[in-house]
Amino acid sequence: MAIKVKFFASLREQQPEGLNAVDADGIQTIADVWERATSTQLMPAHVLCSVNLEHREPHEAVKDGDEVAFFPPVTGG
Amino acid sequence: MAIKVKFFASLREQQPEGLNAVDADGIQTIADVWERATSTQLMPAHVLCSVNLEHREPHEAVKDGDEVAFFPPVTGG
Amino acid sequence: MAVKLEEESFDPAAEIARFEASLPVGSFGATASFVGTMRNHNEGDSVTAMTLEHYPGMTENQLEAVIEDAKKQWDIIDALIVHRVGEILPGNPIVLTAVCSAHRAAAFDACRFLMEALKSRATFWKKETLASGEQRWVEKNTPGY
Amino acid sequence: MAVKLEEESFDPAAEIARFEASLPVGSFGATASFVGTMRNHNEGDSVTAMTLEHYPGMTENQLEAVIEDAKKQWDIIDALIVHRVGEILPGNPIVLTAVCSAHRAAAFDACRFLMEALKSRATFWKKETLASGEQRWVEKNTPGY
Repeated sequence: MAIKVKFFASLREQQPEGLNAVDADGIQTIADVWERATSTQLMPAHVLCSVNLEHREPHEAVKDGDEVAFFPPVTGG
Repeated sequence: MAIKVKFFASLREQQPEGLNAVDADGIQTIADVWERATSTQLMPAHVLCSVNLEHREPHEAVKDGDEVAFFPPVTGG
Repeated sequence: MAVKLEEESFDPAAEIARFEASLPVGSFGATASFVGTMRNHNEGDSVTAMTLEHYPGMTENQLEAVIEDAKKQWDIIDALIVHRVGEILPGNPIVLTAVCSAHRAAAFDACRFLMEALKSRATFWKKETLASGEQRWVEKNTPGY
Repeated sequence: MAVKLEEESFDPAAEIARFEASLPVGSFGATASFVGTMRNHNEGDSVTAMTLEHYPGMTENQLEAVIEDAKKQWDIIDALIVHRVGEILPGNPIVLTAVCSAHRAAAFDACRFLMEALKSRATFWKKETLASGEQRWVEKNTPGY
């Protein structure tokens, strides 16, 4: 009963190393995953997120086994 | 007292070979050069022209020693 | 259609040549391409190196989706995206987009679309190393239009 | 700035590489390029060869003027135009335009401008040889936008 969690770029550097999953109990949305993973209340507006490699919004649902990622605005190319 | 004349592409093929100048006497405009060089009255609307390597309009003036060229719409690139 | 993430420096000219060689001779009349190259300065600072981070799996999916979108919008024959990941130096290519089509309008439009779409959607992040030794994340892209 | 008329087939990739190598490493972030290639068909007919006629002297002047115009309109570092003349075959490159700039918008805009400007202003004329042996002058260009 776990949800995989990834952070990228500046967000990755701000998280403790080794965190790669959170307990799925009581988790309903991406924002809930953020709260549990970071121990902060609110997901900042500039943070982008994905579920299972697809862009998603923070209010969207997640379920056991999903891979949720958080990252800053992309700057490739 | 001569004006050099060049034809390009399909217009070149329609002219007698070896014509490369006309007498400048009485010539005032590019259209006059066309008339003398081709022995036809009117310069067709689709024919483009230049004087000394610069695009010009048929009514523009030419003088002794100029190089006048006639050509169809360009199709390079 | 091809999407490539390269961990080592790549040769855009050779990539374009390979891409064109994969299409029948005489089938295309237009090839538009764009190469983004690392500069040695940014926002007034001297930059000595850069690291390109990406999200393996998601990034490739997004680049493929970008090409699919281009194919829906324009009459193109094929498209290529190559993007570096990892450590790069000034003068190194970062990204290549290339499009072959019968006529030039579609190639120009689609090639530019690929760049804008990947810059806004594809999960890459740049971290610059300045001449002072300081490292900083690039926070936003320059406008594309 | 460089303008080249080539009587023999040229290698666009090598031309772009030479062009970029003429600029300081790390000075440019964007290279947009376009290559027009001879197709083996046009307006429903099979085409086996093409002759590119030009107006020596005038054509070079026009291509240089086109680059000057681009430099006035966009913040670009340098531009290159290479154009074939004479006999060419399907698959051969006809024209190359390339632009280097700091950021991509100027490179994209100026590269496309070079193509449209040369197609409307530069004195080149194409004559096609069809599979039937018939020869015909190409009468107009395809639209660029």
